Amino acid sequence: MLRDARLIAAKDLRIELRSKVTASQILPFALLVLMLFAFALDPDSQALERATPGLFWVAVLFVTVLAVERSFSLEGGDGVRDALRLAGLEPGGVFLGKFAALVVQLLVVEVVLLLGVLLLYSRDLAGVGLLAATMLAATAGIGAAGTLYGVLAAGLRVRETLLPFLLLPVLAPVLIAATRAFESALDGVPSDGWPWFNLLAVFALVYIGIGILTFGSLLEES
Amino acid sequence: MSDMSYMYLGWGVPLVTLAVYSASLVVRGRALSRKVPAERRRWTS
Amino acid sequence: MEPVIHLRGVVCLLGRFPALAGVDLSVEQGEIVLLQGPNGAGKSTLLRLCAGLQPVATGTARVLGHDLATESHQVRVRVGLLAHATFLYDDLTVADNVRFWTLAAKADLDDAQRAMQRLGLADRLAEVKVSRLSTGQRRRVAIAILMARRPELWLLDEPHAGLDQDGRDLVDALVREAAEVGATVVIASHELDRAAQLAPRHVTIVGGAITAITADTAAGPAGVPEHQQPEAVRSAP
Amino acid sequence: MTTPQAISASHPAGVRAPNGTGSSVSRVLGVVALAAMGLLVWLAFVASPRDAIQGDLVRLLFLHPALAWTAYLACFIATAASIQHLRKGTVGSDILAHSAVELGAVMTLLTLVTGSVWGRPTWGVWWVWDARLTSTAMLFLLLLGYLALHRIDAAPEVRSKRSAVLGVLLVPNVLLVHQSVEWWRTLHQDATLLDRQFDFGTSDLFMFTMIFGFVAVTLVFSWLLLHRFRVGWLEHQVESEWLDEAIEARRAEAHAESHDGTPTTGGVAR
Repeated sequence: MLRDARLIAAKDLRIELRSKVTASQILPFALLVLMLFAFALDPDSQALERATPGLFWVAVLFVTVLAVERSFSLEGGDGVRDALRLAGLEPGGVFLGKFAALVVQLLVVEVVLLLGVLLLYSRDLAGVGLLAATMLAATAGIGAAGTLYGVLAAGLRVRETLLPFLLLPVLAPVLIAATRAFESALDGVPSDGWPWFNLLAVFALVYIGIGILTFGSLLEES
Repeated sequence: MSDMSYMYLGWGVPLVTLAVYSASLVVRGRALSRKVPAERRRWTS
Repeated sequence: MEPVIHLRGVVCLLGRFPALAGVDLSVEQGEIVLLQGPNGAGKSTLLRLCAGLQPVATGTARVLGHDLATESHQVRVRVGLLAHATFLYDDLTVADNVRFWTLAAKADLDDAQRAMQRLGLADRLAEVKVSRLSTGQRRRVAIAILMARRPELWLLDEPHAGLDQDGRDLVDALVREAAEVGATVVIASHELDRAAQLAPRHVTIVGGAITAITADTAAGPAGVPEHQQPEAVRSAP
Repeated sequence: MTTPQAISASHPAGVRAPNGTGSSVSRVLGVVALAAMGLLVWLAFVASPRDAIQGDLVRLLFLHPALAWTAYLACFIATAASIQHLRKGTVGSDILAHSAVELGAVMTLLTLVTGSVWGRPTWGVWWVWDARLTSTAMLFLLLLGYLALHRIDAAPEVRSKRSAVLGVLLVPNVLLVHQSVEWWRTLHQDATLLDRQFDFGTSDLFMFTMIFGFVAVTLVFSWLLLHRFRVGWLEHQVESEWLDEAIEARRAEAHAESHDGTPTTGGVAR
């Protein structure tokens, strides 16, 4: 299973290297969202600074929807879904592979976004340990849920509208937990944030588990 | 508005909704069962 | 010995459409069979079914000794399906695609390299993105991946379509070589003159059911009764 | 080949089938549920006195928590049926899950409405970001998502399989959303505003009416679920009836074209 996961993840990342869709479209979009928030909340008031953690994670959720759609539009091409089944790949491995590639791309975007909010919204970096742990756990949860819901919507004519509707309510706990954890980290009270990290870890584990278990029947269908 | 009028609203909306929903189920069931042969709609309970 | 393909009363649905409406067919090991019939007759669906990609609605279907209803995943890894879709990632190069699909199927990379050489993909084209290729070139990549898998059952859907003269000859040679080493081949084709030279047995499918099975030793379209020839062939030059 | 029409035509009098979704058991259940609801209304509005703290507003609390309970019950049924569908692939489990979700959505909406109507005189606003209210609203959105996925235009097996995966996720999602919202709110205020403003222990009649509310609403829920399931079952039957005809039509194509073809046989009953 891990061998198949590595193969799929390497393939997805290679496609990204060759097509650079994340780098040239999704990443600039994320930065654009940061600008839009500044327009909406007057930058001279303190609103922007206070809302930084929440705005960061809302931006990440927007990016997630795009990244998930991209990830599964790859598999929508020219009978690829059939080919994956014909290759006899382990479904759990396919899930983990797609998951890993998505997480790597999201993490890259998040690091750039974090630098963006620190610079643009004039926050100081604090609580780096909690920030990094939150980012990893939250991204694992987002990636697992995104992969699972991505394949649920994949190949349907209504996928562009269905995916955000299905995915975003489910990611609400991640948004809440990651935002609170970031708040505590940036405010310099990391001890308040660790329970939120635990919640994020539970979320990620639940979704990875269910993903591995159910991906088989989702690939199986005609 | 008095507290009692909120109570009538709070009870009325659910009761009416459930009644309408029930009626719609019965009507849909009647309409559909005309299209389905009797063999396939013998309810065991 | 059990036939490689053994279908009894197979019904197969595409959404709500019964693409196969009760098919009976047996194909023995090492046979080369030509599947013919008009457009929409169910040829492609039959091949996809045999590859384990299409659920069996009713009837029994056994391929390579496995029941498709329960063990289709054991069948899939042993067949090679050349379909209308080429199963390629547009954003990857030819070499990337061949490498990925070969590893995915746990096949041998050296075999894949030899297949690419034989199909003229090893040199200039290897580093070209698949999205830049012509239809015929894409078909060649798909065939190279198929060869590397060394399937026991080849299911070829219009294998000559889109290929140049050289490519068509190559396909014929590959089919003969596969049969020589004991593989079974089913070809769905409208190019009856070419396919008939390969396949001694012709199966006609119309309206999702098999209407005729003719075993010709005198190969060629003349061996098939006129009324069974599909429209496309009769009007062909 | 025997079509279902042929079967029913050959036993016109031998089959006793109802002309709808009712049956003797469901009729009894329906009457009992209706009587229980009537009794509940009487208990809530006539028998119960005003609450010392809440006044007349307490009367809504005989209904609101019971509605919320059936909404959660529907989620558990939907998840259990979805797991069953993924394991066995039976049609009935998909219909049950879909019925439970649809009913759950109705119950969740009513929970929100009653909570909001109760909140307006209590807090002076229709909506507060109370933990329980917020997580109920999220539950409503999750259920709408399931219904949207179940409505997609795709092959029936694809639709039910994808919906089943979503159904399996329903209970974990509800728990995660609930937990996160609860913590989120406890940072700023008490977890829920509903619990602390009245006191049950004082009156046995309050206690009884409260519990009776759960019983009555659960009875109504069961009746609705039973009938919704049967409607779904009938819909499935109507949908699958085309199959025999479609195969017949497809075969006719073959027979029209072939003169000496081997006739194909095979049962095509589903």
